[in-house]
Amino acid sequence: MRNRYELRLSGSGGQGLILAGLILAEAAGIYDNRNVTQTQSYGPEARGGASKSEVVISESEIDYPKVTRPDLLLALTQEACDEYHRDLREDGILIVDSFRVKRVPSPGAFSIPISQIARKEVGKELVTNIVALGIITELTGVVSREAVKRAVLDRVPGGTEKLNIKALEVGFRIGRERRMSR
Amino acid sequence: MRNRYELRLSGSGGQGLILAGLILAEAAGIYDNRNVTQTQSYGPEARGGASKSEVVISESEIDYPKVTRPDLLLALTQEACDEYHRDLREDGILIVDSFRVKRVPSPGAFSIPISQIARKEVGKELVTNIVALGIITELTGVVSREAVKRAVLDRVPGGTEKLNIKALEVGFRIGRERRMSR
Amino acid sequence: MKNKETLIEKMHWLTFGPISIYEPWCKGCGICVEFCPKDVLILGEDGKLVVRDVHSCTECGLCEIRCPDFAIVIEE
Amino acid sequence: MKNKETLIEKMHWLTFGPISIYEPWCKGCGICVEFCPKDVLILGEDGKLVVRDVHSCTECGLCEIRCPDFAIVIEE
Amino acid sequence: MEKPALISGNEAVAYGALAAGVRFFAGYPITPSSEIAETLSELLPRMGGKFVQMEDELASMGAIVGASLAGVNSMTATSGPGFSLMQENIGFAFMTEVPCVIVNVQRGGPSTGLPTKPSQGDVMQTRWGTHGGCNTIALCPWSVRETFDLTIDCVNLANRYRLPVVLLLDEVIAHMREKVVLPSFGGVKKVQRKKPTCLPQEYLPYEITEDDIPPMADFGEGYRYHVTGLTHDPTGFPTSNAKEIDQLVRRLYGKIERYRDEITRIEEEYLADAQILVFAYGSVSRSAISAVKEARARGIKAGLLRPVSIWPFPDKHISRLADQLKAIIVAEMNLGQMIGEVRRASCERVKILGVTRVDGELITPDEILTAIQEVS
Amino acid sequence: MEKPALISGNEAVAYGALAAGVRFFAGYPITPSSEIAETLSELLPRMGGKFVQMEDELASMGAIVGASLAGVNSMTATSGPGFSLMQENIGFAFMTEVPCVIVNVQRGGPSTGLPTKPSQGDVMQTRWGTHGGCNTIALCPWSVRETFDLTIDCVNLANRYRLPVVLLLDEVIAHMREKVVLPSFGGVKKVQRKKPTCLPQEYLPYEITEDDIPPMADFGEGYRYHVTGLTHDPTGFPTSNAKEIDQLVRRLYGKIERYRDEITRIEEEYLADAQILVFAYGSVSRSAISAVKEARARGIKAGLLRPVSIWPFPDKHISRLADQLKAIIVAEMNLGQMIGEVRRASCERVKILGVTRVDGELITPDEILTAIQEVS
Amino acid sequence: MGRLLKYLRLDKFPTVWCAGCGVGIVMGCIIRVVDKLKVNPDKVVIVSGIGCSGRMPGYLDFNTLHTTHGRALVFATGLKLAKPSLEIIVVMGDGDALAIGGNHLIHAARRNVNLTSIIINNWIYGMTGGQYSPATPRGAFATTAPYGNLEPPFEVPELVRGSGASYVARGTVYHTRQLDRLIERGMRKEGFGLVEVLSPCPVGFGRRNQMKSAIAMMRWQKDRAVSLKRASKMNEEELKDKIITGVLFEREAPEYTQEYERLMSRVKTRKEIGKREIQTGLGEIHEE
Amino acid sequence: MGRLLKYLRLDKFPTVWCAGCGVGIVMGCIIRVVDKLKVNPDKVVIVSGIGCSGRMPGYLDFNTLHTTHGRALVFATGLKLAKPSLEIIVVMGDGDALAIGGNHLIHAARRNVNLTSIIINNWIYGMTGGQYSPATPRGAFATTAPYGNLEPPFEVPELVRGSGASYVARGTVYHTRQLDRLIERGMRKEGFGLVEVLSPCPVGFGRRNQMKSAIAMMRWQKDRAVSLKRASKMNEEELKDKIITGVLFEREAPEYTQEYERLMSRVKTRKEIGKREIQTGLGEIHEE
Ligand SMILES: Cc1ncc(C[n+]2csc(CCOP(=O)(O)OP(=O)(O)O)c2C)c(N)n1
Ligand SMILES: Cc1ncc(C[n+]2csc(CCOP(=O)(O)OP(=O)(O)O)c2C)c(N)n1
Ligand code: SF4
Ligand code: SF4
Ligand code: SF4
Ligand code: SF4
Ligand code: SF4
Ligand code: SF4
Ligand SMILES: [Mg+2]
Ligand SMILES: [Mg+2]
Repeated sequence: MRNRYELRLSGSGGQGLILAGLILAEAAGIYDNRNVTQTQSYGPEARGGASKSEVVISESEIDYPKVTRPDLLLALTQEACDEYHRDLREDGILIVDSFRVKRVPSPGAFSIPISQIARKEVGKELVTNIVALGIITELTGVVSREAVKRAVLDRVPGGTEKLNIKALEVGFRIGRERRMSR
Repeated sequence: MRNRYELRLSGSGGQGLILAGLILAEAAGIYDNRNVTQTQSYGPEARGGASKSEVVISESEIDYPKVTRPDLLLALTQEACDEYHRDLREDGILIVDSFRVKRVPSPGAFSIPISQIARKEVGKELVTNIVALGIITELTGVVSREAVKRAVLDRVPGGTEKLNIKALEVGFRIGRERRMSR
Repeated sequence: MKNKETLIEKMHWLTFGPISIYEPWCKGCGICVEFCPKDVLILGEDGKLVVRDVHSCTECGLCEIRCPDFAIVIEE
Repeated sequence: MKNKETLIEKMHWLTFGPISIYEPWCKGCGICVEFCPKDVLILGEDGKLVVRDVHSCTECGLCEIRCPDFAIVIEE
Repeated sequence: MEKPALISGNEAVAYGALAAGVRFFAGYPITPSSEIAETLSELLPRMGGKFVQMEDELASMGAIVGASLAGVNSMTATSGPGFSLMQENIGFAFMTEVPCVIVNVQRGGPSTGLPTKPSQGDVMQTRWGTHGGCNTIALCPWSVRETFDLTIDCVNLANRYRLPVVLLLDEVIAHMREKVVLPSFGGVKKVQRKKPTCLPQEYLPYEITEDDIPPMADFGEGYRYHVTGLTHDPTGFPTSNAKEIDQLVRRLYGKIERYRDEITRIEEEYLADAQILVFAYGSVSRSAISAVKEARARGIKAGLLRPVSIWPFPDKHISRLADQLKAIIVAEMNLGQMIGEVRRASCERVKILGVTRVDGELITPDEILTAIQEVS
Repeated sequence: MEKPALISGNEAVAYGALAAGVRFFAGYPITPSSEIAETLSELLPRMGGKFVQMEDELASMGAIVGASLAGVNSMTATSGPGFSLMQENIGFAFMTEVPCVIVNVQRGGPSTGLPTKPSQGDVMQTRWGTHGGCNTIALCPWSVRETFDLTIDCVNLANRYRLPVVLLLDEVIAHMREKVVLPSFGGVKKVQRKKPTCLPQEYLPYEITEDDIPPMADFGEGYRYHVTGLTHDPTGFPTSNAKEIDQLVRRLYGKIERYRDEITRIEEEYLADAQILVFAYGSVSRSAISAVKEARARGIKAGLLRPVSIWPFPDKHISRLADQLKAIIVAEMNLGQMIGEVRRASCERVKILGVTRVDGELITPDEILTAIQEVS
Repeated sequence: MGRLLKYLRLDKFPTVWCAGCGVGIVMGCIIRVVDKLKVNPDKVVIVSGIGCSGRMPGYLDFNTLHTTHGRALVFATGLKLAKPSLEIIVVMGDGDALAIGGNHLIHAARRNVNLTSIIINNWIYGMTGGQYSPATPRGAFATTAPYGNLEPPFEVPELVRGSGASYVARGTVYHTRQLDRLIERGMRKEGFGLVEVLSPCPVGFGRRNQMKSAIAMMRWQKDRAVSLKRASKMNEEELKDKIITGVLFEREAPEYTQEYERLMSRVKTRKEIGKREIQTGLGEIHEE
Repeated sequence: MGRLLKYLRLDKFPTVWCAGCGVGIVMGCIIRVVDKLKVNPDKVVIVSGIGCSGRMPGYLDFNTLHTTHGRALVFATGLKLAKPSLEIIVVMGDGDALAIGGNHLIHAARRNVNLTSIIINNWIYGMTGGQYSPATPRGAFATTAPYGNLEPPFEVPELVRGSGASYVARGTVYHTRQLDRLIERGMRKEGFGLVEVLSPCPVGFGRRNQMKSAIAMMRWQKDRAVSLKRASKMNEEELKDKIITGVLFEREAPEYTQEYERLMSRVKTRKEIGKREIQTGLGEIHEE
């Protein structure tokens, strides 16, 4: 892995991307003990609209905290995919929710029906973000599974731990499968 | 008369000094057709406290509009007299209301019981300012009696014209007497 | 705004009897479904409004006026 | 404020029976005069309060509490 | 008309406003500006205009923007504390390009300060008082007659550039009475707003035009459009597109820079051969000219530069003069505001000396003269 | 403690406030500052402190001044529009010398602008936003950890100098999460207010002291005194005596000038041999340092100067550096605010180039690098 | 398709509002009333402050003005005085109208300018993420009331009535037809009229307060709202926890712009010319 | 001489107020009540805004705070919350409290912080020279109402009651003893109490409105004021043009600072430690 690793999770408000970014950052920063910054950008005032959450993970101090050339882009909506895919590094990983993103810009992308998987295999579309986290963990290897798990437990609302761990594990599995099949 | 003539009318708020200054300025400026500025200074916000009204009359354009070395000082209260008499030019004229100003700083001052005259001879202490105007007109000669009269008529509240003209004429008379007696 | 008529024409309203729906605006809140006195409406797979039983519809118009997103029109 | 007692001592209150007046504070508004039920008070030449007829005073205290300028005290 | 009258600066503002076609005034009383409202409360209804006293200064500022959107020339007047309260809505007027005039009669500060005494403590606030980075036009008269003229100018500038414009008085000018001869109101030059000529459905309220000033329709005349304080695109609707935002903000800010020369009003006295320049504005320039004349009488080559348009700041003039001068004296009734601008513009190429006063008294000619002598 | 945590700048403000002993917060929600209030609404009551949501920002500012007079360290937080509304009462706190801290999380402007995006458009407003001519201390962090530290500094500076102090964030810093290790709150250095030692009847709340900072009694502890926003004498009562006014206003303003060196916090990186200086503050300095490192990697001698205390402005530092540099690049998310200050301080002795951005996006390292290359 | 679509700025749809947000329902009421009253859209102005509700003007094809937070009524006052022919509807959130804008609300009510105001009361600051507002019930949770709100809410109709308003009504988005009527009557009223609308914010309020969806919140409205007429027949016990809707207060009072017009004709024809004009030559001011 | 003089800052006398101004009479009431209730002067705070009435604190030997125009109540709220042991009296003019400060008035009333507020209602902006205020009667003359005021005034008790206040009273300076009692009861009340005092401004209001002197204005008060008790026995005809005084409204309601104290003890002893603290080590925040 390169010294500086940039991840951008994009979609629309309400898809839990800020939380996902935060968990990722916490996993990398607190549990994997790396340097990390997490930033975000969303629509009008505190709600609605297009949304992205960005995490920079690094072995050394992080100066510029934003993501310009992501190593990983997650796009949960077509709009987000269209807007951001161009920023992706040549060797970067693109993951799209194939249920919502129909026009996939690059053949190398991982097209995964994440939200459907969340609904069908976990039981709640709400946990799409956590499923995605699991997939990202496996496909990038930028954080450890253990760290992500602990960060999920820290951050999700009390009472939903089980559901979320399940979602995460489904994500791990899917991610692993896709990684293997490359 | 010198090119620039400075008058300061001082006392406390409510004694009508601003109006007096304004009439003087209007007399000199509009009816005697000179250059003139009138400024003032009073207490907190728009009411109460110590108060002064200043008029500069000049044949040429007036730059600095305030009075620094008055040619004439009218003091209707002891406080005003104490504060301002030092600014008076050596050859300046000091007029005090002897009913209120007991400690007169210079022997050459005109000590005149103006407010008492207003009350007794005109019938209203309220017109002290106009009586004073009459006196000033006579003692300084800096405006014409006619001009002052017209300005008084312009500026006093409707219905009080007669009273004020009477006050003015009492002032003219007193002023003339005092001038003569020098 | 230019050419409102053109814009309206371009919208693809789905019409079922008196009920017309404009899916792109439906956010799937379910208000129309919940408060339809005749249980005419349901939410579909994709979380959007679907007309289940147009024949029960009394054209009361409640779904139209309660839809926050102008996604239903009941023909008068 | 320093030495309030000294300040109070320095004030020259004029006392007439139960009525004490502090002239420097009186602004001559005439409120006390007007509303004294017994016509005890008048305004003097200089526009300040004067006790006209102390004997009629019932010590009702109305003048004291209505004086906006704290220029009257009625001894209790 | 053409008859001389003795009026105060505040009255001159009211007459100037009427002459310029102001037909809406909303205000909240505050010393030393209240006579403007008082005069207009009497005269506006007689001229078919509206006067309203609002519940506070925030409301006054909002109301004039509302009225202006209806196509009526609008004005408010206040002093420091009220000016502070108006800042948010001034920014709104700037962002939405709604012409209006704010008169600020400066009194002693900080805070409630010295309500009846003059100062020039709000000069920098006029430029920088609202959040988010706006730009400003502000004019600053030195006489009653000029107050009348500049009030008209303010209304015209506001209409010309679609901006809130500030008329910056100080207590001395506001309350001073001078003899003036006012022109016939009918003959006063009035700049009308640029109106749309297109069809309503083609109207872009924030169009990118060649002159950077979009045409402005009145509410109610058929051009139905949207006005928002959010960053917006040429159609007037909110945008978060970085390019459109950049374009908008730079245009708004840049309008004033672009027309800087057209806006700038400078008055120079005895400058041709001057070695010592007195830089002064508002009432202080009265003391300054007096000092300059006295200095000349004593053989010192002094001159006066008076920035009538105090914002935009006349950088170029100062910069040009810096090389030919021995010293600049900046006299102002604050602890050094415009002196910073003069410093920047002249860039240490010339000695600069400040004469300041913050005790509620007008700086005297003597104080300035002393400074002139010191540097001469 | 000493355990790492992932927190945002806004959370860091809340923790810093608690660590510094802030026990009163009054605020009104506004993006992007609301998390400060949210965090404190949860934690303050648990630490014996008070949180209150007021009806607006004017009220919030007034309430913290009231609470501070009772002897409690007080704070409010807002963003541009609310900051504009606080200006009058900030001036009051300045005039009456009541310590308090105002956090302004800058968002895109002008006006309502771009609520969820960063800008640095309020820098000049922080200095000049209130009427009447005040002076200001403002600190500006570039990281979450520094946000925690500077919040404590702000509280301490406010208490030390009896002033309202501004903590100036931008949306990036406020919402960015970083890993930090916070110190134990008990060990944090706290500056106490100077308290009177005299008898109540001898207490002068605005005494002219050797250090220019009058001792401050709390309301309710026996020192009955008067507080007013009018010009006042050492006893605290209104005065219109020119000399007393002059003394007061110059002392208030001068306090900051006098202690300038004590207040000023500057951070320099790679400056020793630098030929090109990047001047940047807040989040932009993160881009700047990145660009500087890249430039160094390319053999260009670049360095960074970061004014941690953005007001008072580090004139002296800039002026000193100007002679040894080839160029200064001022990078800021506005259309040129601190560049004016840099210009004044460096006075054309060095080439100055601005990198500005107002579209709601953080300036990138590349943009700054390009500028560095341009002038190198 | 949909006669009322013509009042919408179709190209701006779908709206920014969350699924089930009540603001859109109120918007529907407004266009139905404008349509029913046959007001010329060119004369209609919608003014709002800032908030989720404040976004409404952007979707309506009238003259629309999205002002600063809390100040909608003052901009509207200026507009109306300057051009009384405009038909002005002011849309505000509860924070907008009651917190930061409370002063303008009571003054607009007192001054009695002919404006129709609508407070979309969702009991929360929706736009900024769910902080409590002056309308949040005591004990309810919000991002700044993690332990339950300590402050009692305003009783909005009481407040506005106490300020001197000439028309005060309350409705809910659930009772949509009634709401149409309340707004219509407000618009017909010559003077300041206020309609308080209870409106669900499932995201900012519901979530934290055991009402997860807009449906739950509208069911709450259905259960709790009682019209004034029905309420008058209920006893105190029955009225407990109920919310009374309908026209709660109405009276006749001089309308400000009309009074002003009267003043103008009175003073314009005044014979005597004031002192001011003699001195300044302003006698000629009518010349233009 | 004069037991009550000790409450005054004697060296500041005579006051700035005009002859016959009612503000001084109200000041007398305040010190009598403080004296009667035996409040420790060191604990008393007088807070005012700006105006003639706003000058009162300068004359009273307590902790005194002369704030910005209209904002007295917010400073007072901060003070009270920060130090609930203070006894706070807030003195405001009608412009101060009702115009620029109207929002703070209704919110203080709603929030129900234990403050005693007094509005010295002289129907005018006295300090700035006699412009009309939101309390000026319709038709009255003022410097900004040269043709008579077009706006209806607030009915102050209605407004404050409608905002949720727990104590609302009205008195006049003429009825001085009653005023003492009304203020006393306000101070005894646990919660937000408001006393509106009708007070003559002969200079700013009287002069322009056929009441040349304070005496005339107080005579007006004598003739017009009717106590609530007496009023309840009068018919409508008799009540025409009358002004009702006394305690107009009172109710029991939770007081804010007490509620807050309760909250603090509730959350301090909470067993579970929030997520926030786990993450940040804030579990230790109590250490200091
Ligand atoms: C002066 C100012 N303060 C604060 C804000 C932030 N702000 C925007 S909307 C809002 C409140 C929204 O609540 P409400 O008015 O109830 O509208 P809703 O979103 O619930 O419809 C606030 C506090 C602002 N924009 N301006
Ligand atoms: C923000 C602000 N606006 C306006 C003023 C000017 N001002 C001072 S006192 C006052 C009104 C005084 O009226 P009121 O509150 O009724 O008090 P009174 O003088 O009648 O006792 C005004 C408008 C100010 N000081 N600050
Ligand atoms: S019109 Fe009435 S019956 Fe028909 S679908 Fe809508 S709500 Fe149901
Ligand atoms: S009410 Fe409207 S938005 Fe909601 S589900 Fe029905 S059609 Fe869709
Ligand atoms: S105490 Fe009563 S009777 Fe005696 S003077 Fe005073 S008012 Fe008159
Ligand atoms: S009431 Fe007081 S101030 Fe008025 S006349 Fe009587 S003693 Fe003098
Ligand atoms: S946050 Fe609440 S008020 Fe705002 S759009 Fe969502 S549901 Fe509506
Ligand atoms: S102007 Fe009126 S309120 Fe002010 S002191 Fe004079 S009488 Fe009192
Ligand atoms: Mg709301
Ligand atoms: Mg008043």
